[in-house]
Amino acid sequence: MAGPAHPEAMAPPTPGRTRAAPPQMPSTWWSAKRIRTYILFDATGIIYFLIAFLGIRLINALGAGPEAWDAAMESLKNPIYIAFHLLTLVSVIFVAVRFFRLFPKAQPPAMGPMKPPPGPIIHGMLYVVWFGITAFMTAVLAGVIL
Amino acid sequence: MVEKTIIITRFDPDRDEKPRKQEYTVPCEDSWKVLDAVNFIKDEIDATVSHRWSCRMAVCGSCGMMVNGEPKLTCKTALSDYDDRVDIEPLANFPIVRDLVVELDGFMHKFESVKPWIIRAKEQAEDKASLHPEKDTFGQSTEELGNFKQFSMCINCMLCYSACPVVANEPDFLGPAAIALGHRYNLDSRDEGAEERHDIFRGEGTVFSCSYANECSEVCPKNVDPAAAINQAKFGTVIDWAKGLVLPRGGTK
Amino acid sequence: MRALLLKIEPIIWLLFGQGILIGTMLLTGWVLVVGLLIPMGMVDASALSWDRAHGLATSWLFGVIPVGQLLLAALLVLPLWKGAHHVRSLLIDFGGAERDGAVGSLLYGVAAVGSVLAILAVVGL
Amino acid sequence: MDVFRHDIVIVGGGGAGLRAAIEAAEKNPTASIALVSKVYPMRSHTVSAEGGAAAIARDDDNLELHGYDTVKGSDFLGDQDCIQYFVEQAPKELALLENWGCPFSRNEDGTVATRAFGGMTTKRTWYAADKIGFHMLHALFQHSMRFKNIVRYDEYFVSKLLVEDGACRGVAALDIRTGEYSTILGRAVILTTGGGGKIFPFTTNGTIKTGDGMALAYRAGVPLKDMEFVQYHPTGLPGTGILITEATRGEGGYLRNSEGDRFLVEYDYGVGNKAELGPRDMISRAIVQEIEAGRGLSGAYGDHVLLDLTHLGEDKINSRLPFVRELANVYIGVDPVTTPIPVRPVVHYMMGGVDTDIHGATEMPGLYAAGETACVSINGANRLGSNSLTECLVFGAAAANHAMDYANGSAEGNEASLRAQAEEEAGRVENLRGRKKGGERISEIRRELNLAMEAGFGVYREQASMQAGVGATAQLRGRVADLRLEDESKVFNTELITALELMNMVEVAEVLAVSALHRKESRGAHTCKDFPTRNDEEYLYHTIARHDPAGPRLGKKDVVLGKWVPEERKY
Ligand SMILES: Cc1cc2nc3c(=O)[nH]c(=O)nc-3n(C[C@H](O)[C@H](O)[C@H](O)COP(=O)(O)OP(=O)(O)OC[C@H]3O[C@@H](n4cnc5c(N)ncnc54)[C@H](O)[C@@H]3O)c2cc1C
Ligand code: SF4
Ligand code: F3S
Ligand code: FES
Repeated sequence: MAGPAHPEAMAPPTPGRTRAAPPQMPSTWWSAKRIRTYILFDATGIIYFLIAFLGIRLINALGAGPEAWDAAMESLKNPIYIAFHLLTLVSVIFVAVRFFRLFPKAQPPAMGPMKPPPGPIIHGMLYVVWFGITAFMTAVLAGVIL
Repeated sequence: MVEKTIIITRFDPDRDEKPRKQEYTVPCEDSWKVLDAVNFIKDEIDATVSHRWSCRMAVCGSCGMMVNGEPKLTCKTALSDYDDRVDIEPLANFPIVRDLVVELDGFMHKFESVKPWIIRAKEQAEDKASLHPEKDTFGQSTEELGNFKQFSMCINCMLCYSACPVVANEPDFLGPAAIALGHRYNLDSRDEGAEERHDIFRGEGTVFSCSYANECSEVCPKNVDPAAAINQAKFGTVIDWAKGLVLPRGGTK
Repeated sequence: MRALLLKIEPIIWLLFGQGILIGTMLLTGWVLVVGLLIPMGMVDASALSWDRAHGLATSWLFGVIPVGQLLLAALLVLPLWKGAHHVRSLLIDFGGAERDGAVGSLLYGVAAVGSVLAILAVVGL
Repeated sequence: MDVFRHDIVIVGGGGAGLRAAIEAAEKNPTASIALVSKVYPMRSHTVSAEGGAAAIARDDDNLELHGYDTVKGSDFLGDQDCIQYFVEQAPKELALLENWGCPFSRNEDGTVATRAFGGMTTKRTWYAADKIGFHMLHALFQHSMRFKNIVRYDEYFVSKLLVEDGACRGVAALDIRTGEYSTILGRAVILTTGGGGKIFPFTTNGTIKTGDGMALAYRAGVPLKDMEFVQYHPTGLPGTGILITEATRGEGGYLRNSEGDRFLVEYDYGVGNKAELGPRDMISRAIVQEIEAGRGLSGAYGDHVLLDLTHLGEDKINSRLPFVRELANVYIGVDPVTTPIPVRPVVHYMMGGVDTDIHGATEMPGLYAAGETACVSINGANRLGSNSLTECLVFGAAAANHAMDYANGSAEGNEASLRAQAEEEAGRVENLRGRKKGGERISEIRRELNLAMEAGFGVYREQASMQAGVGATAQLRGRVADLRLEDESKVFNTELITALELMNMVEVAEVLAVSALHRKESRGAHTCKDFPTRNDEEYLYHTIARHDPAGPRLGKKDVVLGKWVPEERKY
């Protein structure tokens, strides 16, 4: 096994009647593909954190006037930023794909009289909405429309 | 017939400071499940190996073990799926009582704490002595049954607890099977206890501790999909919590 | 600390969930254009000149809904919560459950402060 | 040694034990009820029942019909007063189970669905797809958790009944976890330890079904009844013996021979137009005859016939028989949607058991029994499929009811003397633990026992082979005292438990053998080639077997007849 789990994991409410060996974590914790996917999914949290603060900086610049805005936009040309944004894009797509797959089954089977559509349809709808929003935002921000 | 090396985790609290591994060479039939190899060792090679099993048909839930690092129902897992070295360990994330036997009481406690029974303000059948099979049973459509049927298929094998990264680290976490069970009753059209259980779900070991690793559902031998149950339960819990903010509930049972 | 977290867990979870869902949906186009296409010169920078950018950000729908500011707020606030929550669970998965009360509060604290900053920034446009 | 005091001690946490516990807890909320089980209750073998539980539910059905079917199924050896009570209580018990959350399958209109079963006139078997036992056990177990006055002793192995002044007042139980003995005292004790199919090598039973309760009662001087009647289920998977439920035939499956014929229709096996829905004893015999006539198939695990579900279609199989599909796929590599399943008769159920009256009371004051371990008897010489889960409920409740009444009126036992008995038992078992002296291995004795039972007490029996079986079991009873055990540890010593179970199995097997040899007729599941017909003149009685150091001592008990007069059993 990979290593010790929390020493109290799955411990009985009152101490067991004989000495027990402490719980171990499964050894697949590092090797299994599924687990790596899950860890990466959680790790995208860091990226989301950073991109949000970067965005706040940009909006502050936007509020501060044209010079600040132009300087901020200029700074984004730095290869480090570009690399970070590439990473962010990959993360966002990865989050979307994994989350959209897991989302349908987390829908309650019925909320009062309402019943959500079947899983595959929700799954498809999520993609449609995502593509739609992305296409629209891209077009607007890139100055193609509006 | 092939010879395989079966490695078994041994731990005897009277003798061993901590678990150790022991290897056995076992002549295995092609049709064997992993459990058959352990039973062979117990019967023919080393009678001191301790493990739990009973039904050998994947329904009693006692024979869960780690096989090459993954939680498996050993009576359902073909030995031929593995190479000639098979590492069999007690279920991960549980205290080890002895050899392949783990401590169940922590699980039973969580299981019981979700109130896994039909909660009603008033019982359906008033007079038990003269119950009538049609009048006094609840009507339930196949669709209503379908809402919770999947979550009622849990055999309490606890593989999901061995797979869940949160269980490994958060002792309070109610865990997949227990929450799925509570949620199964919440979804049952005969039950009226959802609010009560949602309060439990928000307490220690809350449903929100689940980070949707989905490992529980991946390893579940009965396709219960506890990850679905937990994440549905989150919705229900949030809704009841919000309702509670708007109209404070006086004196819940 | 932990007890407080337990109390507010439903709100956090709601914000977090929307962070994944709405956050992801809004971020994709944003990152694509603002972070990649314009800096790499594939889209002309004039598309987001200050005038146009400010105009878009402060546009109104039907004269009553500040749609630009609302979208920006969502885009900035929600990912913070997704970030905080996921980093917290990542830390727990790496054995940090003991310190979860403090670490969790800290992470959510940062997210909360970030949210306030974001809203101030958006409102200040 | 720990001494625990309760009002009622229930040994066994299967369907019967849990139902008894709930009944007792409801009847007297101030009483304390101990539920002692050698496995956690949800592991009990009730969990494996697939097909359903019988009780009238439809308009075209009535008590009369269910009663008659059961009496006829029992080959007129069932007690008719008990059967009458059983069919009356059955609908109520199943309705209660529904109220407690069991997810029964439903009809269009939302009422509980019923299916056809062997030997039943109409559809009266309530089901939950093909996992009724699982759902019933879990519903009962979960429901039992709401009663705070039920105290569970999980993984405690009961090895002795504590008897004082001829009355049962508790049990001595080995805590498997610690290896220490406890004395669990109660004013009444209910045995619900299930059957003992494990004395046979090829059985649908799980490894925990070792006849413990029967052996406990028998050693304490309480007689066993009708032990010669062992049910062979017609359709088990060759090799493992895993059950393929009768519901497959209830839903319309066919049995076919190597020529593809539905032999139950082609040839006359006495089941007439019921064909696949005939009673189990007759269909098992038909299969054996087909195989002997050379129309069976042979495979890695011996001869078999085929259970054909292919015409039912995937949808029906998935909705009604999903577990069967899973089992066939995993354990024999066959998908029933496209390929017929190989099956052969397999030991399934023991009609006999601890002799009780209609209330579940045994001859010994304070000792009750219910479920498969008891013989009330409603099953007589052959049980109808789906009657036994209902029996667990009906007589589990009845036994608890009467035990509670008895307990209320009885004094507490003398703690010191009962504890002394338990200490003596603890000493005996302590001597056994890690006992390196003897020469006999557990697995060896078990193998010999299994072989002897299979050779002597199959679907068809013969005087000569039964005689050999009697000799073999008697000899094994001697040898089992000379077991050699390796494991000296206290904590979770499963070898020790297996040894205690083996001793119980040998004891039960011997009673079975002696009872079978003595019944010189063919009735229900007991088919003796030397005496091929039923003989009501001489053998219309229950066989009673009492413990004696020299071997079981047999006696008779009258069958309670009533409105249904024994007639030739033809379908
Ligand atoms: C595969 C299969 C399918 C079946 N299908 C059907 C069906 O469809 N319909 C039907 O009506 N019947 C069916 N039956 C029969 C029915 O399931 C059983 O007769 C019934 O479940 C027996 O229940 P029980 O409570 O008597 O015993 P069990 O469920 O066997 O429980 C015995 C309990 O006693 C405990 N115990 C045993 N010995 C000891 C000891 N020494 N100390 C402490 N505790 C002990 C065990 O731990 C267990 O909890 C089926 C049986 C099998 C094997
Ligand atoms: S949810 Fe699945 S894995 Fe978890 S205990 Fe139940 S059956 Fe086992
Ligand atoms: S694996 Fe654990 S984190 Fe949640 S989805 Fe399953 S309980
Ligand atoms: S032995 Fe029962 S589930 Fe494996």
